[in-house]
Amino acid sequence: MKKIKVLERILATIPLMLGVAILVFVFMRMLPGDPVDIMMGDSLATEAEMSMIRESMGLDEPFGSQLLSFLGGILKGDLGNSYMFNAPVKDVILRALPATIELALAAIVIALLLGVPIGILSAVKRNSWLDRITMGWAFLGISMPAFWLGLVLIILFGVNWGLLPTQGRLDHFVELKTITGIYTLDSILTGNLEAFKSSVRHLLLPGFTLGANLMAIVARVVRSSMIEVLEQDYVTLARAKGLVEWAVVTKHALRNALIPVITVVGLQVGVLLGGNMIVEQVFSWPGLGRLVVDAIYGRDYPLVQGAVMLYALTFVVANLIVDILYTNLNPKIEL
Amino acid sequence: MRFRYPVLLTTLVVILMVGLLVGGCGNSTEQTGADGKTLSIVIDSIPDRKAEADAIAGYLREIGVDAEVRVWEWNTLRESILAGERQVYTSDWGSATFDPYDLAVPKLKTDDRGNFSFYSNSEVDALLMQGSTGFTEEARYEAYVQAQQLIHEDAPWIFGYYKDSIEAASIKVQNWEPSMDTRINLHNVALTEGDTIVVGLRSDKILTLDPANYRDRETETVIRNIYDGLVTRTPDGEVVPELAKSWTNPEPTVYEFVLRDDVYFHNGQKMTADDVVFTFERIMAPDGIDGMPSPRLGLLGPLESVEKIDDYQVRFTLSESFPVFLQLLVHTQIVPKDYVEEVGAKGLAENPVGTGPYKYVSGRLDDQIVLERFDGYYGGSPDLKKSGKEPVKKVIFKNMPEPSTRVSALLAGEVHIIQMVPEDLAPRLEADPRVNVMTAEGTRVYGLEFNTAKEPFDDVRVRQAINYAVNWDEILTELYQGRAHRLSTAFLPSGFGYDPDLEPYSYNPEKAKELLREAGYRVND
Amino acid sequence: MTLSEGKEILRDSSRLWWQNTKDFWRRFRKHPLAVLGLVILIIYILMAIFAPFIAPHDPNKQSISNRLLPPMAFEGGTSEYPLGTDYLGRDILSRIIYGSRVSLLVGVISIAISVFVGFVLGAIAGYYRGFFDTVLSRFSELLMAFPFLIFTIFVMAILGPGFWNLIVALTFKAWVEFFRLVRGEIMSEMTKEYIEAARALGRSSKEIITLEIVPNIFHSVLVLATLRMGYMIITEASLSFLGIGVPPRIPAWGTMVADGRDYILNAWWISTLPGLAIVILVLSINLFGEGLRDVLDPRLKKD
Amino acid sequence: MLLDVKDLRVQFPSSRGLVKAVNGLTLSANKGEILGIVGESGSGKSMSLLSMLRLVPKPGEIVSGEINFNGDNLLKKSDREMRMLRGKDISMVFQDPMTTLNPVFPVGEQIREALRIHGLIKGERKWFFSDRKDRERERVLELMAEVGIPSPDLRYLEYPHQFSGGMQQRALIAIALAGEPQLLLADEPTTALDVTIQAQILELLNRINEEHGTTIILVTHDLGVAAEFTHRMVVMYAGLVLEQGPTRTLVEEPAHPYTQGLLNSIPRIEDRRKKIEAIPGTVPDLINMPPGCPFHQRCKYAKRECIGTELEMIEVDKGHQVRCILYT
Repeated sequence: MKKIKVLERILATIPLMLGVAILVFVFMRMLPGDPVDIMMGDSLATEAEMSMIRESMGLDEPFGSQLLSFLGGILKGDLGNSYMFNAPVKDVILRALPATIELALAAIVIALLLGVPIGILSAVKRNSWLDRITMGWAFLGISMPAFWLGLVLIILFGVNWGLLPTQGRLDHFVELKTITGIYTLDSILTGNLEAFKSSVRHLLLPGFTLGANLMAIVARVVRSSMIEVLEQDYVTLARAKGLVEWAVVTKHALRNALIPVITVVGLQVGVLLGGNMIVEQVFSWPGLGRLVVDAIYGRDYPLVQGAVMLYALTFVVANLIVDILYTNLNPKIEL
Repeated sequence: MRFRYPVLLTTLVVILMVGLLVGGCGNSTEQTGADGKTLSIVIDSIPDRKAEADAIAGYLREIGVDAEVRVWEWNTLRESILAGERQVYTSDWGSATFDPYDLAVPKLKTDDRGNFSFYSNSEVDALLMQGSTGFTEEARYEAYVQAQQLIHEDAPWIFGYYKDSIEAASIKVQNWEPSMDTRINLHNVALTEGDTIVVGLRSDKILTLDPANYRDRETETVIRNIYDGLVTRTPDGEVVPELAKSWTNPEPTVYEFVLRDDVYFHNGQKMTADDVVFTFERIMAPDGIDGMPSPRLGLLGPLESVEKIDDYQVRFTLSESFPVFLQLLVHTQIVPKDYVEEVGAKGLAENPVGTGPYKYVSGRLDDQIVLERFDGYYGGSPDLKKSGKEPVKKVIFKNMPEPSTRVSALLAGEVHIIQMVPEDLAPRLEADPRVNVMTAEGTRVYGLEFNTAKEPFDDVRVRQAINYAVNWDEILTELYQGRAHRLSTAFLPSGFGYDPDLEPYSYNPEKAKELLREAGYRVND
Repeated sequence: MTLSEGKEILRDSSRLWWQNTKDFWRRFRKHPLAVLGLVILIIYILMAIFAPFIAPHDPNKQSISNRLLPPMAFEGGTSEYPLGTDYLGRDILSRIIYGSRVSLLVGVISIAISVFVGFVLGAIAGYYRGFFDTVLSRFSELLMAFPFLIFTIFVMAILGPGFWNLIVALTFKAWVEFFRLVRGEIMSEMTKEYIEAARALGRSSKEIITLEIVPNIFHSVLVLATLRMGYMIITEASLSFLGIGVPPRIPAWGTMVADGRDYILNAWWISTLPGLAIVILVLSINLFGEGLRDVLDPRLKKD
Repeated sequence: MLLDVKDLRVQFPSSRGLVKAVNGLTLSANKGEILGIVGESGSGKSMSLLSMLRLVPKPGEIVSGEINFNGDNLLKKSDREMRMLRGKDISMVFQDPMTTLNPVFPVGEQIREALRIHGLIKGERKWFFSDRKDRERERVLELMAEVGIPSPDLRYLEYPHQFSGGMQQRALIAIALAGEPQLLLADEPTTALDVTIQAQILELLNRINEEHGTTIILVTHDLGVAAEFTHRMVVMYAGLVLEQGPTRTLVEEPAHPYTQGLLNSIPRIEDRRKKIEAIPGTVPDLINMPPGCPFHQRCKYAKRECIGTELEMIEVDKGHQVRCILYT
């Protein structure tokens, strides 16, 4: 029975994605400024040449047919050519996507690695000084704009103490054969320890900046759900069984407490994707986020459409994964 | 629901506050216009010169001009300028030949390729022509001086300044100094520690590695370390032999070069006169670069033909006498004939083969280019100072457009040489013992060009008024720490034909207001 | 559900209002942090309203000769520019004071509009259901699929920089959250007995919504509004940081942080201080919102 | 004597003052006996049980008194020693089975965990695998059968929400039995269940007591249940024992007025004519407890002396004590 429900959910995303595609398409057409002019920036193309190019890109066709060709293209997986790079949008995005994925994953890992233990600690030691400090920090976490935190970290770690790299993904003197494009993964696959060390060091500051907000939210949610769970009868039963306290907390309590955390993290994925545009800008991280901002400026219709579609898709898929995770973590609920 | 009323109370307070705020901040922005119309302009600037544009806008606001600054990415701005849509915009132009031929002439002659201000004055055009092709030095100098006088009167630009080009290198780097044309020449550079030298360039991407298919200083830096040319230039701008052993100038329009016979390309092939002839014909042919014309044609001046005398002698014939030809020749690098005919321009660009000290290893144009020392290098030009040390094994050119990134990378030791250090950061580097900061007199003219074809800057009084309104001395001392120097027009002191007695526009707000009132605009009294 | 009980429920909600406020204040006082948040918020509001009188200098006045001065506490700083000057010699303290106007206005107005739109549509969709509800819910789901920042950048790129364009960009997405909250709340309130009591007393559905349901769910909306206001302010600052928020002439904290970006090596204060102003404001709003949540809605109470 | 509790006091600091949940409890349980602790809700019954396992929830704490189990005082034991005891020598069954089983773990696994913690089942080494896990599984299936869970192998991997209330209680009892405890504390095990299931559970506990000789302390507010299943009974009120003795004597001739009141408020099948009287008033506030008899405001025979004088337990006849001024 569960399988059909999952299928239904997946099918439900198709109309949603269609809606997103149309909305993006309409939005792009409303952008002032003609892409061909901007694209031809370099050479002094004559008016005739301009219109010839406009035809080749199908920009002069009526709005409706452009939309249809666009939607048709998506089904075939062809998102058209980017004006700025005059290469297929698919390739441009695929080249920039791994950097964004790596940053987003780093942020999630950092957020969970720091947020969950802090949440547990402050729940177990409720109203102690530790609890007040962590919750104070968590409060600060959700009140700090990412770009400011990024700059402050650059000033502290990069400029003053020179401890951590603040720009780009890898040190110059390091070569890395890329397979997936996710440098930390590639360096492990190719056994290149130095590249691994360098890519991790480059991930720390941007990862922490992007993850700080999520970490604060995770800490608060874990804390409040842990407090609720620790008062449940089954925790007293676990203690009555003779389990040592940390086993009670990590095994019995945590498993139940994490369920709401999953939904929170799932919802935050969208914020994370949006947020990384700012972080990528501040840390000049060559990812999709920065690409989208430049593409919107350069009126690069297909590239923006492709990228935003991808963001929306990951957002919807993330929600789907959250639902599936939610069910098998919490047996009571059928999908 | 027990707290309905305090909740409604708070929303009431919120609405009241909003009203006050909107009211409060509302009145501080509009200016009430009295008699005559207010001159309102938009100053367009590239990111690097935003501070300067903001400062200028500040001065203009002080005399009553409603000035606004808008920051653009250069390509997008350039396209909009050429379409005649803009009013006044930052612009800069470099000269490679220390002669107005590739600076004042293209920027101010009617409809020339660099004339973004649409400035057109037939008398000035005639004088410029006389300047660049006159027979005797005195006649050319006299013509240029008169041209400067007229240009100064017409004020097609807000005349600006030229900057010392500040470059910084780690103390580990030896036998290198910045050259006036800002090309970084690593032919004889050495390192006290380590065998890889990393250079931080100010560009965000290298255009190409084909020496005949680009016009950009940073790309030229990379190319001139991969390919050598017949002649090269010492850091202070003097032309010296490189692939050519010597040359004679039998007639004003003929140059004959004797080539070195011990030069090899990176693919082991020997360099002969055929390669030299092929290199120049490739540039001159309309379809030389895979069917497209080469953008470097302009850098050959009035060259008509290149013939091979024998395996190691070549004759260049020009259509008219052209004293600047040797300076131009520095900017053409020799390519291997057979290799290019085999792989075409695209193949050359992807896997370059030249005669230079470093051969291409790998790289991405928008990231970094990695080069390696070419063992079979003939040793380069005898007139360049040798380091006497073991040459560097590997060179990496990395694009670092953000000035603060370049500086912090140098301080962190990730980079050895960086280009274009911003004036604000220079003191910080000078204070650091691990770094040497060196300056060379810049060969680039900076200013802001008016769109003289369109209202309001078609009126010369308004243009002059704006020139009087800007306090350049304060900008140059404060924003550029005195490392930039005023120019009266578009002529460089290091170039030929500069008139030292022509005073630049002084800072005179009263005169500016007077001129604006004359032109019918309202000013602050 | 006898008639008398019905009447009793209706009468209960009209207790004397000042008694009501005193009760609210007594409970609110028990949260020191929330009170601190409120105090800071009021300081910001006063700062914004009386900016022309408080600010020592005109925020846009440039004095190139005093550029890049560090704050007073650091050597090289002067008391004339307590928090130092930026790359054009403008006084950072005055710009921060004027900048509070933009942030507060954007925060308050965008939330006010979002709440209003979200409320009306949510109420209609929640109460009347049917075709109208499905259309709106599908549309809100569609909007939810866009990450917030990308969506606002999109709209700003279309409308171009400008204060009211910014408000439109922010509200275009923000109302969705309030729509879903109000719709959800109304649906759950509908099942409660007091609705039948009101209907039994002959109240029309319009009256039921405005007099009965709205006050009850107003609490949770107000709590969400305060918490989302902080987010709005951060988003506005982010857009200004990217250079597509408020036009450069109006001093805004986001643009100030962006201005300082090229000078983080030798003038760290240009970016850090305005950013700090944002953090303190958003922190105070969140603290106030948290306190509000504890007092108004024990249901939402986290420990 | 298996368990001997002396003058146990448990207190909770709260915003309104110090709540004296257990106010000087003294009771003892002999081996193989089923001892009933009876009293209205809020009389400190459950808290007494929890303090025997030293599981008093924060911020409460055991202020004074002794809990001697097999001769040694549990309060003196270290945390580690206490843990060795819990679930092995003393185990507990809780009131609301629906919330006491962990919803995210299969029931069988939760029972196996009880075995696992104390390493009760030893497994031989087969190459490098130990078959301990399988043996534990078999033992769990036996336990499930013993407590009356039908087709245990099918239900081993099912989740708590797939079990009925009664079944969940049986699973909890299986968990308690896993360590073959000497003492089983049952905190109102049947209150949350409907009557028919209630009888089955009590029948099960009785069988365990007889077959394994496990001493059981049954806490309940239902005097009828206590009367039918326990051997001895203790009546608690406001954290204090008012009367204790063999169940038979307490039911037939209750000494303390409070016990009489409790008995009169139970409908009896035999004498249908007798009117049920409820005890007037409510349980006193545990914060400002006047010394003397806590029941005096609601007691019919209350005298002035009842307040103020600390009363001791007086032996009325063999094994039957009462704390009331009437008998001094």
